[in-house]
Amino acid sequence: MNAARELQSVPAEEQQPSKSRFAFLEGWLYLLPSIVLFGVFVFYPMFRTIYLSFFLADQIGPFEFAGLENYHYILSSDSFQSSIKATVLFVLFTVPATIILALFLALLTSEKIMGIGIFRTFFSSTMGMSVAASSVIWMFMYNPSIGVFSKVAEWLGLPVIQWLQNPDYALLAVSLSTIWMSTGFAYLIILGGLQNIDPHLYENARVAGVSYFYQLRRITLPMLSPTLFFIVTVSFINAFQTFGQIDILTKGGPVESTNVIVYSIYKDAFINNDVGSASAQAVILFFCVLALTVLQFKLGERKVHYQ
Amino acid sequence: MTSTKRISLYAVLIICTAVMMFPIFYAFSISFMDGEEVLDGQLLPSSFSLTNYAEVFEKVPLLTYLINSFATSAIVMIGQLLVSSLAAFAFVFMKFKGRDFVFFLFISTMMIPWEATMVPNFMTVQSLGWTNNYVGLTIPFFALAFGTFLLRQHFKTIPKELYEASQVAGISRFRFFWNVILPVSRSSLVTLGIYSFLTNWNMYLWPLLVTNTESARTVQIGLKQLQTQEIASDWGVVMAGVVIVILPTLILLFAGQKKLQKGLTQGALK
Amino acid sequence: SGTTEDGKTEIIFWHAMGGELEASVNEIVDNYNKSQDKYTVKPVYQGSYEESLTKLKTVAGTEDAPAVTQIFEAGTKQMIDSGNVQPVQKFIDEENYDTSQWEENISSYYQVDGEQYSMPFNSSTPVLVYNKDAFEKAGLDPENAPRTYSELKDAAEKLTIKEGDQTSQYGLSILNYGWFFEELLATQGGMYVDNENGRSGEATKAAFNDEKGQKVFELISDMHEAGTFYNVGQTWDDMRAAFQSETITMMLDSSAGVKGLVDNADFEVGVAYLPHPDGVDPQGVVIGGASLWMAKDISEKQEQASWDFMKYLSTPEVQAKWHVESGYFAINPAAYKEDLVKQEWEEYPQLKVTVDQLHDTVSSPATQGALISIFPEARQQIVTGMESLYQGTDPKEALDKAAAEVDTVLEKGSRSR
Amino acid sequence: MTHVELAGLKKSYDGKKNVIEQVDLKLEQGEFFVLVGPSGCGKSTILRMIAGLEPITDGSLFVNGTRMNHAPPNKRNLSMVFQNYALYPHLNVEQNIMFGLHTKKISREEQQHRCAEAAEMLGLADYLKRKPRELSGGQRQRVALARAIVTQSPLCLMDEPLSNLDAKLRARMRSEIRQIQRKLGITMIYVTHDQTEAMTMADRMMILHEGQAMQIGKPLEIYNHPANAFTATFIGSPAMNVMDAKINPAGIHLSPQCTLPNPMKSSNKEASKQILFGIRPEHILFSAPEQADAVVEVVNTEILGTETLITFIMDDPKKQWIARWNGQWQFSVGDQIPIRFDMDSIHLFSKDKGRLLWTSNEDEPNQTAREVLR
Amino acid sequence: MTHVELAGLKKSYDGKKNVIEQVDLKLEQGEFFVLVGPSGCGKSTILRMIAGLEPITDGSLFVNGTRMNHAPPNKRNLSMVFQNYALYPHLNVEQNIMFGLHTKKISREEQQHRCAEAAEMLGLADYLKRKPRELSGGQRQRVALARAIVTQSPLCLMDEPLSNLDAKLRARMRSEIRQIQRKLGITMIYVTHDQTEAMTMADRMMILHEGQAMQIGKPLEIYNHPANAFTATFIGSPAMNVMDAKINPAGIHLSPQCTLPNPMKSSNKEASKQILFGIRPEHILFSAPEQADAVVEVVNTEILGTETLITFIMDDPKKQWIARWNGQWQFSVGDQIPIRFDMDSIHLFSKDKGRLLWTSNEDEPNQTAREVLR
Ligand SMILES: Nc1ncnc2c1ncn2[C@@H]1O[C@H](COP(=O)(O)OP(=O)(O)OP(=O)(O)O)[C@@H](O)[C@H]1O
Ligand SMILES: Nc1ncnc2c1ncn2[C@@H]1O[C@H](COP(=O)(O)OP(=O)(O)OP(=O)(O)O)[C@@H](O)[C@H]1O
Ligand SMILES: [Mg+2]
Ligand SMILES: [Mg+2]
Repeated sequence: MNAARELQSVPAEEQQPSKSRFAFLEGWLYLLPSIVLFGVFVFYPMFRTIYLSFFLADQIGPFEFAGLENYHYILSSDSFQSSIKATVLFVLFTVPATIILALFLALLTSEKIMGIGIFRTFFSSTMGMSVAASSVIWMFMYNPSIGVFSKVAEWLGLPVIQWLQNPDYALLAVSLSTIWMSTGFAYLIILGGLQNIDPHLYENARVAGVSYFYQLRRITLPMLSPTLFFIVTVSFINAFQTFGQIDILTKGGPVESTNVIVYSIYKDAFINNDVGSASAQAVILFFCVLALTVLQFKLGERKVHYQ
Repeated sequence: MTSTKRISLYAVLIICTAVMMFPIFYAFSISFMDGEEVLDGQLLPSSFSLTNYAEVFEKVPLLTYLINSFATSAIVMIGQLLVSSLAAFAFVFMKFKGRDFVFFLFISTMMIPWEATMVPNFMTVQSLGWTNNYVGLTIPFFALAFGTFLLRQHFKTIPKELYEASQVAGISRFRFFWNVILPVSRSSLVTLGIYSFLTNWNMYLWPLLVTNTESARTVQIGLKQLQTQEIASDWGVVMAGVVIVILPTLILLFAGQKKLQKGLTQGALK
Repeated sequence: SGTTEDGKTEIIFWHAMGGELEASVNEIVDNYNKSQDKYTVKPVYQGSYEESLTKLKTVAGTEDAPAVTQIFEAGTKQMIDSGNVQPVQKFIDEENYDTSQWEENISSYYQVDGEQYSMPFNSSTPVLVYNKDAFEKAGLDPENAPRTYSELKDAAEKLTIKEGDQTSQYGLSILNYGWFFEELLATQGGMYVDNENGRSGEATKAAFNDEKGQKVFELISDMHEAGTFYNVGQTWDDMRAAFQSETITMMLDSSAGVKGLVDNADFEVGVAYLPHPDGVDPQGVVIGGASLWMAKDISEKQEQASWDFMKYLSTPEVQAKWHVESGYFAINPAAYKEDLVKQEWEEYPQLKVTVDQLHDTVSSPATQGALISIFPEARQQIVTGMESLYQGTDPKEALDKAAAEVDTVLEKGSRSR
Repeated sequence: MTHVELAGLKKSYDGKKNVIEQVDLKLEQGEFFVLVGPSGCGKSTILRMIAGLEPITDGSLFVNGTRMNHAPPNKRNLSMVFQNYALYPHLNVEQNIMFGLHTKKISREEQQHRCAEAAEMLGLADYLKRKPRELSGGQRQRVALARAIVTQSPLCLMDEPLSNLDAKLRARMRSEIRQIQRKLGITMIYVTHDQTEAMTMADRMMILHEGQAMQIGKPLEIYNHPANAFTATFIGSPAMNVMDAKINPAGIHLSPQCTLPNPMKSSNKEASKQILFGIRPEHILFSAPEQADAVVEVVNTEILGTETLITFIMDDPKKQWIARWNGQWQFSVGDQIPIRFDMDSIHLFSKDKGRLLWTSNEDEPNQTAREVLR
Repeated sequence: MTHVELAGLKKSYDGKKNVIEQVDLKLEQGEFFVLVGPSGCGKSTILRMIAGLEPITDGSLFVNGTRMNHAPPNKRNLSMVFQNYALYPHLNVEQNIMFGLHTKKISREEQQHRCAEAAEMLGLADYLKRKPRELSGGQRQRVALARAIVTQSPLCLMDEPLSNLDAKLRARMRSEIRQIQRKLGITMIYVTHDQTEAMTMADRMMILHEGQAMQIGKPLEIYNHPANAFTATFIGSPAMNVMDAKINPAGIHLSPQCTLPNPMKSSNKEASKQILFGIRPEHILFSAPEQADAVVEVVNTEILGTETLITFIMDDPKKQWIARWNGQWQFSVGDQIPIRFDMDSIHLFSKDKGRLLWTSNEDEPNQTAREVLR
């Protein structure tokens, strides 16, 4: 019987240890391209950054060992403290707002009605806007003399606010433009997540006649949790690393109110030529974000429902 | 859905559209204005003159830049999709020692400020002789922790029965990856593809560093090239540049709308 | 870079001129390439001043390094210290090139210990720009702009229009940009840093927080408090937009921007000298802008090509064209005698004022400008100081704080190579 | 009172082929209605249309006299057990069961109480805190069932709710469902593939075939008077033997060797004609050789415990007949055995449409008790 | 030749409670082995462990004599029908069926051929280009079945592969599966809840209860000689009546009115003792009043068509007995009817463990043909 013959050829793990070792290696094989590229373009520079943070250094390299001086200097400087404050505030302003807005839009457009496709395109279109281009537009809109905000304020008889010149508002203004810029992508991700939910799950809810919000709370959000977890994590990390719009809109000012850490790193590395200090800040930022992310994975992912 | 509900839904949608699209509309509008109109703070141009656009094309070789941007973005997109999906697959469907650690290592790369790695990377690329061509503009971006993470999240929602069925059928892992995982993850792949395309399209500092010739440069450099530092920028021209830079991506989004929708909905499991 | 197919020596020229200026630069380079058959210059835009400087530092000494690079004035000390530059003095000496044809007040900025390091290219100075129509309306003499701080305050008072607590028109604006502070300091003969502005030795301490510096900060602070000063932030274009839209009537601007302002304004634009505190003899201005630097370790032929190109740039014809098209000064005053310039000045008499101010400048370490490698950071500190004035910080306190920061950075910088 | 009415209901998924062709049906309040039919005939589709989950292509759906074609599912006040369960993977069993109960405006205690009761009845009490993926197939199905039961909606749709349960549990569930349905006066539409369920639970049933109702009626009526060959073979397991035969006044010719008397007295006594001859397996009897209608060849025997299924052929090896005899019988393949047809229980169908031509037992099932020997 | 062997197999999902407790089993090459048991008893778990989808907590799995506890599924060369189908949502029916065939190193034509053949057999030929979500439940199940069949792997695991099919189709499938299995000599492990499937298809079967094998043997053996009360009630539908009774030398006391003779001659003739009395519904006979063992009260009648189930009580209204009689009987609730127990077919079990104490029919099923009257 041919079935019987086939049986004999079944390889068993005990007989062929090489096969099982291959199974082990296989996992690494899939990771190889990533690992090599990360190694060269991320980890190597990171180790270099850590190394440089213990030196006085410029773009070309270190020139004097400084021990912890860079750290000491940074941690004791007012400007770094205001950077931390600006960064934290910026994250708090942008992340929740972006996600809630994107979720709201995604829920609105998850209904299957006529012409919904065009709205979906509209809402995702801000992701097609480069930071540079968007910032230029927003800078224009914020302009107190000719921008649309002041025109509207004038028209409404409200005081004209110098959005970007007033330290009380600058961070808010930058956050607002950031929310706008990042909503498109968050929207698209969340919409994708929504579409992925098994429609059968809703069938029972429809028959049961539960309210929209109950359905949202009990089915949609839990089933969306992997997506939400992703977008929250990524938004956090991105918010910590925001740079482009600050460079164009405020250059960290006024009075350092928008001088987020990454911008400060950029300034030290590219303008002030103080790579040692920039590296030290980068290292601090790295570990702060890492700690937060670990925390998020530990606390957050437990609540995430995968299949 | 009742018709009142439908009408109010459309109303909300239209309001949201108006708010979300206003800045883009504004940029378009300004791109048709001349200097004086811009400084008057008008909302609409008095006439639709294309002189600003003509000027943009005169000033910088934007066509070359557009082609370069397009090519590098496409290459990076494909590279990222491949590399990230392979890695994400390993993280979800394979058990091996050190898996979680490596995953976290990957995630941690997202936290490294790009500003800190740029110069060393430039030196690496330079020593590899990759400057001034697509290799230097693309390869360093092939590995993407973000993409790996995104796909991992999606792969994790794929019913494990599919994996089991393939395992029993004796299908190799790679084939399962290629013939099952990738097709059912279309929605995430589409999303990631758009993301990587646009991110690369919008890159400025890196292309500026690794290219020295116009023939290898990308549109964002062109956009910057339109702005001056000490003397007054011509806002109409700058906005025309902005429009030219975002137009291809917007067109891509609009044209790909159908495909995108399909990709998003077809990913639906079960 | 190297040799082209037809045997010409090719050199790369990095610059940071975007927009209209890039077109001018390209045209000039083109003309140069056509004017002779030994050398070819290839201009490459490299982003902003900061970006191109960063990039230059990373490629310095390698194949990718350009022969000629345009570097902004604040990068001068960094360039000298980097050791990767070939001072042009070498060629001046070799050829006995007559530098007296250059505008002394410009070239002196790039001279250290009597050695000419780089070749000035695009230079500008600040001027007071004002709205003549508004002056008239406010009952001021449009042909007689304020010169002293008290005149300035007076005029601003009159120019300010308030409706309730809404101000629709302000007197003065100064961009939050360190350069303007430096200028207002220099015109009083004040020093930015010690050791004669760093020109007689390494600068070790900030000097700008003396009385002279305080006067500048006090001016801003007082006027802001009086409601006649408008904070325009730190973007040039924002300031100009405010001026064009008549939100402000007087401002300090770069001489290079004057022409654009005149073109876009639907009112008469006046240009005047930089104001100074009462009872002070104005010393003139420090130039800003950028100069061209030659790289070390390039082939003899490329050195020659670079030098030849630089010489070409300083001819009166080229300078005339450059002045007219860009608004930057001609480094060769002979250019002002060219017809092209004369015609332009007829059309834009304001331009002459900017040149006159430069000519009237008394050359001294103060007006030569400070020579420090940490200039960018020092400017940021000043900006922060200026911004804090609008929050009601005491001028002296703000200035001292900036000075203290600069001292720290100077100290740290002194340990660099 | 008519509770649910389907009038000319049609459904097409692709706009071309009708999956449901014209179904007309009136359900009384409190009726237990069973829907049976071959796999893919459109049973689930009908339920989904009634529930409002699938748009109705044509025709009308009335609930309590109101046209409900476009009412959203939640306005229809019904509960449903889905064929694929549709459990919420992220909720535990208890949460799954109670999902949506709050909309019924009943107190929290009552909810808890109903949930506990249903869980108890379905043997899920130990699993209340489990997630669906930690349950066995049958347990999942029971959760789906519990979810429908607790709502106590006046209309309940069940799509093969017991298919993954063992016989013992299924028997218990049958009677429990029937009891609850009776107690609460629920109108039930119940899809099943199980003959026993169909026969024992239904007040009335419908046999669906390719989207068309083949017969609607009481289970026994259908069993005894199948309207056509399809119904005849579909109801009853093993299925009725339906074979080609020739009929003429002399008799019914099943094979060259086997001719039965022609029972039809009245009409149709013309010339020889092709018909379909139908007889249920239990009506083919083992016979004393002298009384035998035929001696047949055994092809297969399957002993089910209580009874034995004997597959045999007469002449044509392609035509396999099945007989079902009580007790355990063992024959070898090839054995020749004498059989007899119970002429009181034969059915004759037309050859073309399968329409019923003749059957003997017009009367109601035997009222008198007869002893059954073993 | 032993093909698959489970030695002391154990499984625990949570590391605490064993879901499978010590299963020992040897399967011969080409054997058709059926696994039955109540919902949630661990059937799917056993299949999944054999397939390598679930780690084995303890014990060993041998295939062809090699320990395979840790071999990956694709190295085990088997096919499987999953209880929840596990179809690929993005592939159409044809692609689903052929998915993985390439690994078997067979030509493209052969693949096509097998696919067409299987589709034909399962009535899927019209649906080859459909996606799973456009199929009915039964059609999906058939795709899953087809996918397993085409591989022709030497070991095949099927988890309730016919549960969603109608009786007619199911009957056909039964014989088709059995034929293919015989033809190719496939070793089959088959989970089902259907009594007919279990009885007719199995070479041997195992009854599983809470993770423990209650009995392993040939179907008839188990039917006739259930090792314990659990098996007795589990096999046979409707289930065997198992009731408390008191036994003493004088007889078996079922109720105050009903005493049967004590058939046990040998041992256990001591004093009065509690036991379990078991009799299958078909062995409770309708009796002439004078021969009756008891007169009982009818609680319910269910007419299944061929036969009727009569639920009755003797004394204690909680103890409901079921009798099953051929034909269609109609009684009203409360009717008093005389019944008789077929004493050759009773089973006696111990009260505590349910162990079989005594049964009469030790012999093989009747070899002689007996006529069965209607
Ligand atoms: N992933 C799991 N985690 C925890 N418990 C589980 C898991 N899967 C199954 N179980 C439990 O193990 C027991 C056996 O499950 P299994 O699926 O083997 O049952 P089954 O015999 O196939 O039942 P059914 O006939 O209902 O499919 C059940 O009580 C079930 O609740
Ligand atoms: N979404 C769909 N798109 C297209 N055809 C469909 C869809 N759903 C079902 N069908 C087809 O409609 C017919 C009826 O399907 P339905 O699910 O109602 O069958 P069913 O009677 O419930 O069968 P089963 O007993 O197998 O569950 C089937 O032939 C099926 O292939
Ligand atoms: Mg169905
Ligand atoms: Mg199971």
